[in-house]
Amino acid sequence: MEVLLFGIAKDIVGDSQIQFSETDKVPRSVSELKKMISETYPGFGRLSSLAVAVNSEYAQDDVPLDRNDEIAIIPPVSGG
Amino acid sequence: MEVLLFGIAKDIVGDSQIQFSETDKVPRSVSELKKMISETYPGFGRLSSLAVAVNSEYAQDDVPLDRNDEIAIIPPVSGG
Amino acid sequence: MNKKIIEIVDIIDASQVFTELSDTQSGGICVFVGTVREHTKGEEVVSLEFETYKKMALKEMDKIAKEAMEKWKLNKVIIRHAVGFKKVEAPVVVVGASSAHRDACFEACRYLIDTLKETVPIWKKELFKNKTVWVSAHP
Amino acid sequence: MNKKIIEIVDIIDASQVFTELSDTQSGGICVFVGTVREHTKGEEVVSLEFETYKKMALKEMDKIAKEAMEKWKLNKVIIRHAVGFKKVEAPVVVVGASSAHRDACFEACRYLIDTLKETVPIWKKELFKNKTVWVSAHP
Repeated sequence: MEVLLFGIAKDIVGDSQIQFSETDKVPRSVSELKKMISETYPGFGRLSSLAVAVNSEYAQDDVPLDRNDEIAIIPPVSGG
Repeated sequence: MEVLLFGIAKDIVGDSQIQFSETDKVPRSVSELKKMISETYPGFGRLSSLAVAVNSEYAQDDVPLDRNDEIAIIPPVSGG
Repeated sequence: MNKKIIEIVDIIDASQVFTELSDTQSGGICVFVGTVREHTKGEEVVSLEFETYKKMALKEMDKIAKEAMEKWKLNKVIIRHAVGFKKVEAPVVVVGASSAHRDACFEACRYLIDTLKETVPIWKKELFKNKTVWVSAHP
Repeated sequence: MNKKIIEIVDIIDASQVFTELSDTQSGGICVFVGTVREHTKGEEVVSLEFETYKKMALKEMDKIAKEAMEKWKLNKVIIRHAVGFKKVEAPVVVVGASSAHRDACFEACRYLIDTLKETVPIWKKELFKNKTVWVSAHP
């Protein structure tokens, strides 16, 4: 499973994606993913907000994750 | 005394100005001017509104008129 | 560059307005362009004709721009109106403002066009196939 | 011409927007352009860098345009955002709408930029002389 990173999320992780290999514990839902990355990278806990997109749509905490989904961390947006 | 006409005021009078010669009765105030033109040209009475400008500024009814003033009839505006 | 552009012109080139309103202190530019619509109350408009009492119109436009600059924190303001015959889709008026934050330029832009339509001595005649109408002249 | 223009581009040319939004049924066009300001909270900005999750950003921009077209009677809508490094005064976003009457295009234009800033996955980094800041990232 692969999770895309943008903006400050890239700086926090130091990479443009997070890989969960088959042998890792893999997050099964949006809320699990948020919890796991916040534990591994405390910088996420300091953001104003943290959203997740599944297949390029905002996804609520209870949305399940599949390894074939396109998953992305969406830190606070600031376009315009 | 010369009164400039614009828009529908020109159509009502059939000219681009009204001349008051020395021998005519000359309007001494904005209200007198409005009264006189409405009597002579009933079309003015049918307009949504009727304003007068003295020296290119909107003038209230009690403003006196001098023959050296630049006087204009301002029918309902419709710019934009 | 002038902070305030007030003009009555024969032909409006709307493409230049953002360059005219741009400056280093502005984060937002809001512009309204009024254009000739093909239909008015279901009737097909052939063209519009705009006439003005130019000296007074420029004075009134200048007042509106000044008032807007007093009401809101604006960096630049433009009010430009066209006169003469205008075909469908032609721009007839451009108003706009630039400001540090977008609230000010949006509110000012709306104020500029609303007030212009109420006070500036410009008259619009609609030319239909069989008649002409001075807009707003009659109740 | 498309009724809805949704784009993410490297460089914005704001001068073409009125041509893009023009049509025979519109009497008004309202456009907002967001530009790079020289100062943020008193500090001098050298440049901004915009990054996007493009696939999702285009989807979200499309949703906003659709919502606006449902809420108001609009003829055309544009949402165009730039990415990459932007210097002071450069346009970074253009939103706009055309409509028969001006209420609709003004309200829609404001809605487009307000909603874009809330939901579209685009991130802005401010580059100052001695530091860089991801805007809005922290409380």
